[in-house]
Amino acid sequence: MPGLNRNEMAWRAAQDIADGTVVNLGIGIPVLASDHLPAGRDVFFQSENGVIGVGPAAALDEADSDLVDAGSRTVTLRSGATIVDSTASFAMIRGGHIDVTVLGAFEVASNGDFANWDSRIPDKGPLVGGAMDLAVGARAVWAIMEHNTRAGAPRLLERCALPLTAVRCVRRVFTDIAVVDITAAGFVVRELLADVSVDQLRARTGAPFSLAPDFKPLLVPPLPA
Amino acid sequence: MPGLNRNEMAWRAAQDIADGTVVNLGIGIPVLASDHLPAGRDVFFQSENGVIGVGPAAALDEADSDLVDAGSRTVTLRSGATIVDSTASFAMIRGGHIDVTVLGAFEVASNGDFANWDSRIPDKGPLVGGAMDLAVGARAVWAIMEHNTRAGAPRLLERCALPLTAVRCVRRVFTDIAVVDITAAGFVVRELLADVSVDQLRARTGAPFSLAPDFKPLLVPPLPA
Amino acid sequence: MAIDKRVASAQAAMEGVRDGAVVFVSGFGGAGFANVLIRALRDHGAKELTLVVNSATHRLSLTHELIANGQVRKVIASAGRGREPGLSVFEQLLKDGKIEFECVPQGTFAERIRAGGAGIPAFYTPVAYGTDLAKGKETRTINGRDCVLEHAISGDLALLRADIADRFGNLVFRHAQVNFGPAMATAARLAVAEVRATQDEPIAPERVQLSGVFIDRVVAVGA
Amino acid sequence: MAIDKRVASAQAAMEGVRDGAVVFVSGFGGAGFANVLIRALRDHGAKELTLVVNSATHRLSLTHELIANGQVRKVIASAGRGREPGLSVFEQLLKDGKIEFECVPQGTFAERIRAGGAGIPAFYTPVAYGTDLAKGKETRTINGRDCVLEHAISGDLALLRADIADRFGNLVFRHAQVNFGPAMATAARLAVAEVRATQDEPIAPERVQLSGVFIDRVVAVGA
Repeated sequence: MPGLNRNEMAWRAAQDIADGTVVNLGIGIPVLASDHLPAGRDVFFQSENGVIGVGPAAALDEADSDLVDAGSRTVTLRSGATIVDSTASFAMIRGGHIDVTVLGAFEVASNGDFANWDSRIPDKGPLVGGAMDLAVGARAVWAIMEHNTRAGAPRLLERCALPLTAVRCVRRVFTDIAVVDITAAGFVVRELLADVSVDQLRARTGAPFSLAPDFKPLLVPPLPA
Repeated sequence: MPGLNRNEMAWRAAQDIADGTVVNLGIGIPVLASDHLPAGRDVFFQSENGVIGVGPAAALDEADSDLVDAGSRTVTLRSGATIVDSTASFAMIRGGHIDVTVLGAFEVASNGDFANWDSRIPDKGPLVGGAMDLAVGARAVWAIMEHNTRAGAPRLLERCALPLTAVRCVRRVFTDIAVVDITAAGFVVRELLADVSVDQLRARTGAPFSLAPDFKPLLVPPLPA
Repeated sequence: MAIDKRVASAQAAMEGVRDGAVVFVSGFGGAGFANVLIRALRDHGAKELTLVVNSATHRLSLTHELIANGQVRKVIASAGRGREPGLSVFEQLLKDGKIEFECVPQGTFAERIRAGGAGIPAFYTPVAYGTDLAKGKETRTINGRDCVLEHAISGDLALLRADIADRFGNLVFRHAQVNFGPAMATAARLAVAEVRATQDEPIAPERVQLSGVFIDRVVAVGA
Repeated sequence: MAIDKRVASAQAAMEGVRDGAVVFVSGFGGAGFANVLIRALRDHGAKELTLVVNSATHRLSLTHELIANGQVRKVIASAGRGREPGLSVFEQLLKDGKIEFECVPQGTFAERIRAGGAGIPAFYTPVAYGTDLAKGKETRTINGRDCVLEHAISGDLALLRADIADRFGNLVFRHAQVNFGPAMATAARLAVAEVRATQDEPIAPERVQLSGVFIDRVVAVGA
């Protein structure tokens, strides 16, 4: 049963980004959200290496290795952009000046804990980057991840098994089959793909959940993967 | 017995400012030292409101109220100057990037404690400004003050009576009659006006002192007060 | 909707400011005082304010109008002394016990505000150790240096003066106008800048001194 | 004597660097890597270094040459993983227990370096609270937020890349080159910048991004 592809997940997250906000998009699927903002929403994308106002990726002939985002992509600047040093960039992040950060994740727990930095790949060195800072500093933290691992294990859990990135911070999760809020009462499913039943969802989720009062189908236009 | 006047005290302090250093001069007599640097010494004067490279005071017709130093004087910029915000300015100060600060003082103790911010003027409000930051942050702290109060009481003391600006930080004091170092062994007089005897100095000083091995007369060219 | 942080007047820029607000006022030595906004705050009339301002009573700042108007409960500053020979309004109120005053070393003042804007709840500094201004504060020796624990200052409103703003709220300051402005803007929930001029075109990225992310409202007030 | 911080070569810029030095290396994502200086440090040969660098093994940085050359005892970084499928030299040494590694969240990394240059011995931050990276660290709840105590990082040498330097050592960076450079320069006893070009004329005050007060040596290396 195929779920949403990467662009479709990013599209769904992008719909929830409010007009006039400052948003930080993590490496991987999250950064794709910038391509899918609804028309008319004027948003500043901040990248933790200090770019305030990341524009579209640079065309090949315009790529400038001095103008990169936190994912080392060569980018452009949007109108009104500026660039600050790393200290100032993380002061902005930690100080609550980022309205939303959208991050990739391995696991999210029903109390808002999440894990996205140490997947315990054998031998490979650790890499935390700015994830912990973003998770603690942004006013809202959203996660994007496949609902299940390749082996089929749930990623939405009562408690994370992998090393935590931050405690009690994730508010919303966009998976390939559902949109799930995290509330004081735990997971609340807001949207679910029409061809996935609630029972199927329960089988694929590692913690209890309730359905939102306005629970509805997860509708996303088909997009190229 | 008249001692050095304000410009003469500032001149003497200026002779000890090394070439290529970064120096912060306090309000009052210290700031006069910038007029008396020996020729050929290239010094950056930092002012704690963020001006790095204060030049001479602005001519009346060039005065710009947006270009002031920490004493609210309208100033010019020297070649190579820049201006930073107060946070960065005090990071520079606290972080040990100022080679020397020269500050006015009410009292200096033989252990390096000094008092220069609260003279207990009846009714007037307190004013600390950047004195505590400079005293703790600069690599060397020098004080300039009259050797005695108007009433004749000593200002060089075993222990300060007035509220402290900082503990154990003053290294050298320029008074109207002497140049005094502060060492682990207490006050060490390096220079003394020729017409002041060591006994007279002792009578006017509130703590024991020794004479430096290279003790010598305090020689200053006559300058207008 | 295209971001545009310009508002029509200083009065409009005060909308929503409430009694009891913690208000940052930038400016040092005659540079960067947001005097148009300060007067608008006086006219707005919010009371029981805590002012966070380098000098409680600088002669070139209109801060004293807020104090004289009875709107201020407490001042946090590095200077609380006027240059005039007698007592300033602030000093008279202080003497009469009618206003609170917290005296903070200027660098600690700046750093506490920065900390407020940077999400650092507290820090250790060697400044003020062993002095009256560290009385009652926790101390600790770190790597042989005696330090004082200082806490962040956050607030509700920041009043800044800058030279130019674009519609995104990006700011350029003239010379020493910058002083406490950037730190204060980051530490305040609502940051307002009065500027000589606003412009539609974005300020060039390398000329921006404070990102508009930190600024909520700008108002052009002329030179 | 007129201040002039320009030196003739990257080798000359390494004069006095000693074994055991704590070395900051700026750069992020391909922007601002001081690769000419890194190679000069390799040729200089100082050993037992502690590298303070955002990524231990970024593919566009020559940091790995210092590691491969056996000059590095310890790395403090937010990233210690290469993009290549196998193990980088650093990862192999780490696996073999032949190099020390301290993993620090990137913002805490930046703030600890800033603290080193700003005379703040330690600070509390909510970042990393409750995670493995806070293990063994003192914690405290401040205004309801759980925090970790973090200490400043100071060092002996900083290697920066910028665009232009004047003879005073004032720097202008291109775009995102700036990243960790300013903080690292302030935290190091000896700060060296490689730049595309140097100039006799001072950089205009409003264009300077890092004051030459923090820079000891600059060397022009071309684009």
